[in-house]
Amino acid sequence: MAVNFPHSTSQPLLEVKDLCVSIPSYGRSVALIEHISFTLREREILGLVGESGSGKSVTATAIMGLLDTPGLKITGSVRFRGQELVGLSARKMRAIRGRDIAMIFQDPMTAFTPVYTVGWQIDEQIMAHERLSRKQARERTVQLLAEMGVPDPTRTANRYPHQLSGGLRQRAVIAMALSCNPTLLIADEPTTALDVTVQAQILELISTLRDTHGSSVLLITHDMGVVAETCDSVMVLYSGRIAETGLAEALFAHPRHPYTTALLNSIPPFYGERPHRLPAIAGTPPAPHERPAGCAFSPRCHDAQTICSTIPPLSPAGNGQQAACFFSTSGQQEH
Amino acid sequence: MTTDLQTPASPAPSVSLWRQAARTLLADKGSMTALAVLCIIVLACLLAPLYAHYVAHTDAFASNVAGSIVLNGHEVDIMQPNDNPLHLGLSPIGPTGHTAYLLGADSQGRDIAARLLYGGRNSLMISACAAVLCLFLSTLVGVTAGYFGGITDSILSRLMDIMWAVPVYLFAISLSIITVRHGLQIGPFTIEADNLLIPIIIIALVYVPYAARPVRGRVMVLRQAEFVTAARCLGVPQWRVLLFDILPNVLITLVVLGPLLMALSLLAESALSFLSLGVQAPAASWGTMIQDGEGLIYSRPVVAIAPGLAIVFVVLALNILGDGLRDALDIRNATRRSR
Amino acid sequence: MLSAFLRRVGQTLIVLFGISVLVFLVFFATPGADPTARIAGRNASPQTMEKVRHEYGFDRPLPFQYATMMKKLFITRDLTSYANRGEQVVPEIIQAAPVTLSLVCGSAVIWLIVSVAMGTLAAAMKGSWVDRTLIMLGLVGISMPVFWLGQVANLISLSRYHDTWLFSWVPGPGYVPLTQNPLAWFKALVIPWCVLAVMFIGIYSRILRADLVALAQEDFMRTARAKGLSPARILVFHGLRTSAITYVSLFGLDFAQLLGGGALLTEVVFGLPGVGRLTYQALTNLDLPLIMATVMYSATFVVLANAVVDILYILLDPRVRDGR
Amino acid sequence: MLRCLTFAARMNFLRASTLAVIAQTLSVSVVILSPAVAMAQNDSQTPPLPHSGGTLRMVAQSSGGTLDPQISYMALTRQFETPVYDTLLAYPKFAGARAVPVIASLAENVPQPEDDGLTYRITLRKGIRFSNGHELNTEDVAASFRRIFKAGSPTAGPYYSHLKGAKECLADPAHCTLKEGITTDPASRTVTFHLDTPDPEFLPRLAWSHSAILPADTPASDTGNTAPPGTGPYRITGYDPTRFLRMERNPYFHEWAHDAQPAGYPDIIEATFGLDQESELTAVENGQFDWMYESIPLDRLGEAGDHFAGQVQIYSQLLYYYAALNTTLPPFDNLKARQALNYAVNRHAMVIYHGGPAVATPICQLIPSGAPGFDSSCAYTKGASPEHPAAEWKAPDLEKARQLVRESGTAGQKITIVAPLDGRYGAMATELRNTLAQLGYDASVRSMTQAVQFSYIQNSDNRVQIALTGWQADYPSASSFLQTLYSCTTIHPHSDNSLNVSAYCNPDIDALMDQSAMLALKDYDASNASWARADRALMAQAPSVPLVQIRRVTLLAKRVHNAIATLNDDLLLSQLQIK
Repeated sequence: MAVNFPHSTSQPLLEVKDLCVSIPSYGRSVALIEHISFTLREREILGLVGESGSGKSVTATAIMGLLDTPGLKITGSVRFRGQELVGLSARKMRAIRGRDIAMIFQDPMTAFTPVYTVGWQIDEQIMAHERLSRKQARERTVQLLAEMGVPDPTRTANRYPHQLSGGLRQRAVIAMALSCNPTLLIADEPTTALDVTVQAQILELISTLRDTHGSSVLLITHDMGVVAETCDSVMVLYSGRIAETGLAEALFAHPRHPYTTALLNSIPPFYGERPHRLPAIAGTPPAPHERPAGCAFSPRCHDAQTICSTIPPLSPAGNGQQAACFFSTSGQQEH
Repeated sequence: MTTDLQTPASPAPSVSLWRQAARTLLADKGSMTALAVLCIIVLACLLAPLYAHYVAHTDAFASNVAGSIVLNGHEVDIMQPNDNPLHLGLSPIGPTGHTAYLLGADSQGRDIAARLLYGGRNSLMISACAAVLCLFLSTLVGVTAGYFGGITDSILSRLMDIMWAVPVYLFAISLSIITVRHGLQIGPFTIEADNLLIPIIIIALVYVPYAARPVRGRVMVLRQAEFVTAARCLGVPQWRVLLFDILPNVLITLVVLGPLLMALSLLAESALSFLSLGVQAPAASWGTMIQDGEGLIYSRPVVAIAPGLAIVFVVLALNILGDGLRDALDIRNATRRSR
Repeated sequence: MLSAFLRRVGQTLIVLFGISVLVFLVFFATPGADPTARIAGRNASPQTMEKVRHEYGFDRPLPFQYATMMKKLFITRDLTSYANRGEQVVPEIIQAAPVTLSLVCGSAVIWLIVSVAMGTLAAAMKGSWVDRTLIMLGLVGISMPVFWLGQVANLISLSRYHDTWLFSWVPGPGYVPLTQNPLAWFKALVIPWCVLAVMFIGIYSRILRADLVALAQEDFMRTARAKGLSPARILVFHGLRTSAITYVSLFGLDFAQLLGGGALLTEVVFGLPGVGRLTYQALTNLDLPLIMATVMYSATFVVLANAVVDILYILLDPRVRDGR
Repeated sequence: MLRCLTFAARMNFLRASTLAVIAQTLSVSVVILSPAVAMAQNDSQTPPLPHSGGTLRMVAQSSGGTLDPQISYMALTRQFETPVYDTLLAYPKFAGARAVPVIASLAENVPQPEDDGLTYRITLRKGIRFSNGHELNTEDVAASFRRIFKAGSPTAGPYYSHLKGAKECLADPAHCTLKEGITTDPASRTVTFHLDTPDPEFLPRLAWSHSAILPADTPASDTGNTAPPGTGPYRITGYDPTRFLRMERNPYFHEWAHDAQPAGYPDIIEATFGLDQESELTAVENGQFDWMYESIPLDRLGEAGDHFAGQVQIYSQLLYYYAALNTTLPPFDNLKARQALNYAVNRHAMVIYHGGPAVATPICQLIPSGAPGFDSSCAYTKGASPEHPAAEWKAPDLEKARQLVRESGTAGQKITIVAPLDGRYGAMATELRNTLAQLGYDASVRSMTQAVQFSYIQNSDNRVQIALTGWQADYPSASSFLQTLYSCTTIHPHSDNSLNVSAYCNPDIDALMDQSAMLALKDYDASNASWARADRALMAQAPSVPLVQIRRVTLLAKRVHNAIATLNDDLLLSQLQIK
């Protein structure tokens, strides 16, 4: 069921297959994500889209091996450069984390430990993976900060997180993530907490990374606008399942899943106030333990039919797209 | 000692929150064991007169140094003379293993087992009442300070500072020393010095800063909360906001604080009684029993150890229950669970 | 900065003044607190009583008496006890302070080390049997009345098992100054240290564990993990270092309360002539000058500790540093 | 004028008396030395006694406050100051029944009352020097008596107000001269005391510690933590009320009368303060200290008796515990209620609370055994009545007591016992409460520290119904048990110093007591017999409930010998020998 993106020529960097994460709750197992499969090639930017609670972050953290809630069960396969990450020993995983795969988190406000300077924290990551002296590490830190467009990087490195503006802080976060030249960067809603102008700068920065650092990016967002601007390909998640995948242009042109359609309708205007949620879709996505049988989107779907009470398989919908909707091929979308 | 109760505000807790908390609590083995232990101890203490009368055949409050009992057909003095050339000193009878003087006698020839049960009544009653009274006062102070803010808050906070600046036990001891002589006069009412209300009031009072702080914090958060602002904007009168929006939320804090405060009160009561400043004779409490046993610690340690263990068990059970309640009612957890 | 400092000093003085007035009024109004008879001696004639009353100024108005007492306490520092003729209270406190300081410092070291170890270990092994055992141990520690634990410790170390190798070194209750004999000082205090520390170990290991567990949910802890740091490094450098802010502030206040006399039950049980016992004796004897002196001493410590904690806050938390 | 018996441990008694004889012979040789020689060789002032030398280390729970010998009223301080200060007369410093009455100390003679007891004339001994080297003269004596008033000695009023001019001194201490009260003749070294009214106890009062003779230049105010120079074999060289007291030999001392002020054995006497009784006992058992001042804690009496019997010291004191019944407040304004409680109290239980018959004996009269005027009698025991007292207490009579309560109609009233917080009082108070409850009263106990309680119960404003307390006479005398505690003159309403806690006033009995006292000036035995009658008359009115008379039980270290305890001075520190 792997999704292949026809235009990608390079070999797959990350191969996720049938990834499922479930958690026990009141005696039964509740799936947080189910059967997530995708491939990410080198220098590719993949957008992972969905509302809050759709499983984007779970997918990302599962890849990073950062899920450690007691009782949590992860099945499936995550291959990074051919190496299986699911079930990898903690020590080996640590060596990959931060060096080969780095992650940028949603809120730059809280991403840094408040009691250390930004520089110290970037140095820490460098020194955790490379045999460098503190001085050498700091040199690299300052250089990275400069590359990220941080003014007066030497001074900034000596400042505490709370002393920096949101944008600067997110640049520092990205600098930290890139400090060991990771081949895969997972960015979890990197711009949500920033104001619009800074948002654009950060997105610009991320999209140039593949050229400057040769990194692939897994960009997690709920904002279709961001995807449109930045990503090569898109994967839409809904309630822990893949709703639709495809190349960005194709998907934006012809969404095959009613959810994707709804999302596209809700792209906020570039100027003006950014809505906090996606108000265009009535209702809220179901919590994992309240997920309805069958298509999870059916309760909110205008076109839901009786057939929707069974889970729709992810099936090709033309133009390299795949969608998990019984009606995806019959073109029942309004657009 | 802090409790982590300054959780983000949420709308007035619904019935389901309480129900869910109860369900969580019921599923918690530790809390249930603690509750069972507590119930057994409370029940046993309530049955003290029956034990004293029908099992031990003793008057737990009458000194009996000159008396004797029949053990295995022999008459045995309750105060046993020492067998040394100078005929110095007498020791109370040790644990007999019989129904009479099961745990032996104290320095006044009284049945320790029976006194343990009677003492428990007072200890438990005082600590429970003190906890409730303290919560009441703290709510009053905390809600007033937190809700009205400004000068009211400043004054109340400074007052709490003053109370806080004196170590808790020293504060309680000072109050006790004053009241133990002449009782307490509140308006037209006089409380006699040997009234159990006095330790209750004192203990409740000294822990007010301890409990008022989280209440105040919570109210201050609630006051800023959207649903309260909304209610105020709708022109709901202040007392209604306080009564129906703030108080139910504060109630969670109070319920969680309850057992912890009772545990603290029990310890404070025992400390005061140990210093002869709490429960006054003839009434007994576990603290006064430890005090009785202090002089016998080397020859008859059971006199002091038995009530001490009783305190440890109850306080432990209360602490476990408090932890269970906090986990069950933690609003952060509740919200996280439903997100 | 200066104005904040001055405001702080002002607040402190107000609190101290409030306490002193309160204590003065309360204990002067207490029946049986009139020290004249005790100073004059038993069976003293009314004339002698009158002489004493005048000599000590008990016939003057209360504000005057208050002012005199404060002057004698803080300026001339020759305030004398009412219960023990000729006994100066300031030197008495100065003498008692090292005892309390020895007790509390030693105990604090123990509770600091053990509670950090226990709390960290429990948080690191959250959910395991080790965690549950440590939580339970902490709870038991909190649940024991300290005076009772002290008695039991005395019973075990001085009576029941005194003849075994384990406790034969334990000296009888009492205090030996550090300057006189360091080893004897240590021997005399090690059991009181442990007994006093037990409750605080319980409290602080629980607080620390809860704090660390809560911190584990924080974004920056996730960042730290995403950086590929070892769990130990994350726990110590990111978790503990951040928790230290809360821990230290609580620690400071408890430490100050103990220094100010909060350890009185331990001092009473172990026969240590410290400030707490002195305060207790003063209170039971209704010895107003000594009560006043010890309460002021204690309050000063607590207020000072508040200030120190604030400074520590600034040192430990850069956010607060800039907030001022 | 009090005769007392000292029940020192039997084994020590013989040794003590033989040693006293040896010491006496030795002292003769010292006296023969001329003062000049004695002064020149300060070190040789140390009497060459066998077993002398060493440091005696004693331990006490807390110090006794001020060291001013004319002000301090603490037993512990007296203990230290007995070998430091001297009075004109003194009770003999040996154990046993002969240690009464007073003998000459700084005075050469015991004065005979002249002018029907209005004048007493003494001659000072020669060559006695204070520890500062100053030689004792008549002016020191006069100044010391003035200082009693100027410094505000607690007993200035009760003990020395018979002196001429004493009233003025009491009213205006600053300008006290006692010009007419005391006249001196430095040339003949005589001091004459002139009294307003005869004081039958004037001689014992010259032996009372507050009339210690100090240098004339001693400041006329409480000397507090510094001890003025004295004439005894030791001087106090270091004192910190919270930590220690140190005494060294007085280089100027030489023994002038062994029985009055014997030379000391230890070179240094050191006291450590701050240990509680339990720790004191442990420390003495382990040999860390030589003597514990406090009594052995009750629960460890058995242990001491078992393992340290040879080191235990048991000695009698004129100390007994009693419950004072306030005769002005219900229910004890009713004679029957007072008698009922006297019948009902189980004094055997009280004995047990104090460690058994070896330590305590029941008492149901107001003059304790050993004091002058003691005539064993018990009106309130099974089968006895005030009209037909038994010789001693046998058993409580609850039935009679209940009947008396019924007759009094006081049953059901609320009674609060005010008791000291400390130690054994608690048990006694509970027992009393129990007895009251058995009699049908609603009784409860209120406890406070002894220091506070003692003045609290005296003040009529506090409306104390029944107070548990103890009484020890300053010196062996019947009057200090009867007149001090039960005469109309010792009632001071609204005052904290009103030793008649019972507030009992009966002019007839007062007259009988006065008469008994005055008889002593002429006929000692007749006086004692009269005191015994007064005792029985008072007891018939039951103003209080005497409970137990106790003996002191302390522990000495193994290396310490020659413990001599006198009825008046407790254990003599200076006579302890260290081997």
